[in-house]
Amino acid sequence: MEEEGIVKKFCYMNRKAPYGTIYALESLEVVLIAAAFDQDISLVFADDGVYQLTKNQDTDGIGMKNFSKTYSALGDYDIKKIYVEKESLEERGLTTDDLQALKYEDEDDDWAEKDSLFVVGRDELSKIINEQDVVLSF
Amino acid sequence: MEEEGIVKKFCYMNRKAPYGTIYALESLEVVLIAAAFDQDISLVFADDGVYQLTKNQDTDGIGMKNFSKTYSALGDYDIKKIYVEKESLEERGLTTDDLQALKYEDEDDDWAEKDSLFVVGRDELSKIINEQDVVLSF
Amino acid sequence: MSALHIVNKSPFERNSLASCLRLAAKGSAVLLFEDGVIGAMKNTKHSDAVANAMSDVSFYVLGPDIKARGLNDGNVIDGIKVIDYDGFVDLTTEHKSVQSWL
Amino acid sequence: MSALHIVNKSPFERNSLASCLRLAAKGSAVLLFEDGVIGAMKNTKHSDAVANAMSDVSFYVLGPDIKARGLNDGNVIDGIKVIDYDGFVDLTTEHKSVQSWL
Amino acid sequence: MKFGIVINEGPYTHQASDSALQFVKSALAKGHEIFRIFFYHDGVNNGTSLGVPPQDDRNLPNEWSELAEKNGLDLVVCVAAAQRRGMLDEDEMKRHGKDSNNLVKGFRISGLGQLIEAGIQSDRLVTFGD
Amino acid sequence: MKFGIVINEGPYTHQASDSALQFVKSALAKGHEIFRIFFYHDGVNNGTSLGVPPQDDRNLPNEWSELAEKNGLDLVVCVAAAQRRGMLDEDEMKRHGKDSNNLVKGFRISGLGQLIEAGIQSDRLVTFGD
Repeated sequence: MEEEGIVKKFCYMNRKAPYGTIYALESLEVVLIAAAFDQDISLVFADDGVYQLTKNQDTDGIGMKNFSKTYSALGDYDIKKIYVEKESLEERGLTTDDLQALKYEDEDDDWAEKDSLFVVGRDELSKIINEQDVVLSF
Repeated sequence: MEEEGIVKKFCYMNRKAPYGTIYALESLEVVLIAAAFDQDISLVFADDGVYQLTKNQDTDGIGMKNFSKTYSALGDYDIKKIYVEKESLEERGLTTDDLQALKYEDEDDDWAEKDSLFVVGRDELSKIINEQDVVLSF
Repeated sequence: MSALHIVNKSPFERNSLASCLRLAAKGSAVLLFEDGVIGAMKNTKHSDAVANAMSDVSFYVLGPDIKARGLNDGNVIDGIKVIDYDGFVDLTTEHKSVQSWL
Repeated sequence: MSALHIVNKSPFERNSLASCLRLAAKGSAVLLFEDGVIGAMKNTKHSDAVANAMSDVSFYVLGPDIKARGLNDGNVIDGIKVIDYDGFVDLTTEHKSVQSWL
Repeated sequence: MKFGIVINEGPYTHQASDSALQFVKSALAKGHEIFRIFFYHDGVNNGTSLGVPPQDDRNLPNEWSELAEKNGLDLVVCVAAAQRRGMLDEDEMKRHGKDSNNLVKGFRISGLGQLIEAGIQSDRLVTFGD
Repeated sequence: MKFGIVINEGPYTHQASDSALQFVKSALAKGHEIFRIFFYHDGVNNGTSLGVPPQDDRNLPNEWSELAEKNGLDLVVCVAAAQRRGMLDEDEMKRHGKDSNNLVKGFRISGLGQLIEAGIQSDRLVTFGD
């Protein structure tokens, strides 16, 4: 079906910390639905959005649902372009060790497990954003 | 009645520009109601809140109600302590000439018209805020 | 065609204008509207940052939002074009995509 | 008794922590909670500003909000006390008033 | 040109709904097509039938409703966001065993797929929010 | 000690209502009195009876309602804010000629004077918002 329809580059831009607002959760929800539409999907985590991907989130003390495990399911939905801004991490004293490892299985390479999370510098991220057809902000 | 009841120092802290959010309008509404409660009322305008007091607001182009004339009615409600942070004005390139002149009539001085708007420096404002019993944030 | 970035918050209150200017590609356009018009004003703490960014991106500001806040077009930084809602619509058609910095 | 100031936004996103620190009287207390806990973290762009303010005000941070965001108490700037909701309630009783920086 | 519009905030508290309304009116006046207006997050509250704003103020849900009727606009309220926030049409009311509904005429409730479709089908997607 | 609580944001979108709930539970457990909880601005949406959040998620309006019933809390929804945003109880529904109401049990609608009174009567007023 894909070749018959329109395929656009969709970018989901995540710039807010999780739990303080609902946007991180609602972004995840729409991305899982978007995965069924055969579009070219990228996720971007910049500014405080990088905190969405931290390991070991524990929401027991605040009475809210912990949705952080869902990020590791993105690979199963064939979402494999997840960009994290390098400078946003640095300004927050974070490294990739603080983030979940996100993977997908490459069907064109005997289902080898590959990284889907890419730490990119400001200039590269700027280029990626500029190539998008549709940017949804969360 | 006043001497029989509790009189607290109430401060209405306004830190946001008008129209982008409803807080400026809702702050005005509550202040007019609060005036009936015989409490010691101060209004503070700091950060982008100083834009609430600009002259010549004209909302025709955005389809919203212009409520800026109401500020000049505050004097009639015996609200006569209106503080604007000097540094917030300066950082925005504004002077008191850009703001409405707010006055009240002093019943203890033969109804002489007096200023109710005071431009105060950071240190003085800090003291004023610290003396309050109740601070409501808008 | 380049992208249009739209910013609706004051640079005094939020980081959205700064983030936009950091990530907007050279040659793109930025529209300041709602409380974002504060970023288009002369003689503020943020005016220099905006003026400096004009070498990379072109700025527009929504006139009706300026007037609502008691500001006037004369206070807009030189080189920023004041437009109305019709101009806003035209801007979106003249750029390949529209990104909101919320 | 001094005042308690409560800040629920990240210093990266909003100006509320900066405004609070600018206007909080010497000797008052500041509680960082919700996304505000980001302001209590070591090694960020804002850590120095917070650490420097500790000579004038005392800082507290809400532990449950730290944990929710995958951060841990070990990353909290030295001298900031980690408390829970019970501690939050106690703080409000120990100060003469509570101001929210929204 | 074909526009998709996304509104992330409810009426009154933020300017988002007002700005979107002005934008849509201008776009229509210029002869553009509005493919869909998608009400997302707190934006679902723009669909309320129960608002009673002050008489000298605008009634945003009604303005959307009337603009939609006059121009055949497709006003879609995100079902997931609406369920969290208590916006129900008659069908949803029955399905969830509630005894009231509060969606004003001209709005319909549907899924997030409608947002993706708006992104695919529209030449430009413009989002208004906080 | 006697607390007044102000909640400026609706359920789910911002953490305000959650934080307030945790704070109030702690205060009650410590034996403090909650003089009143005032729902202001978008906070009025915490009073909706029509919410249907996902089954694995919390139901904030119900949590407030139940906490109020158990502890005799006074939950007041600001009438001016509620009218703008479409929150009505039965009286308001009739008064404005609407055919639905959406205020959950345990909340009541009243004026801004109730906020001022909470400021006067409470030892501490604590505001949760955006």
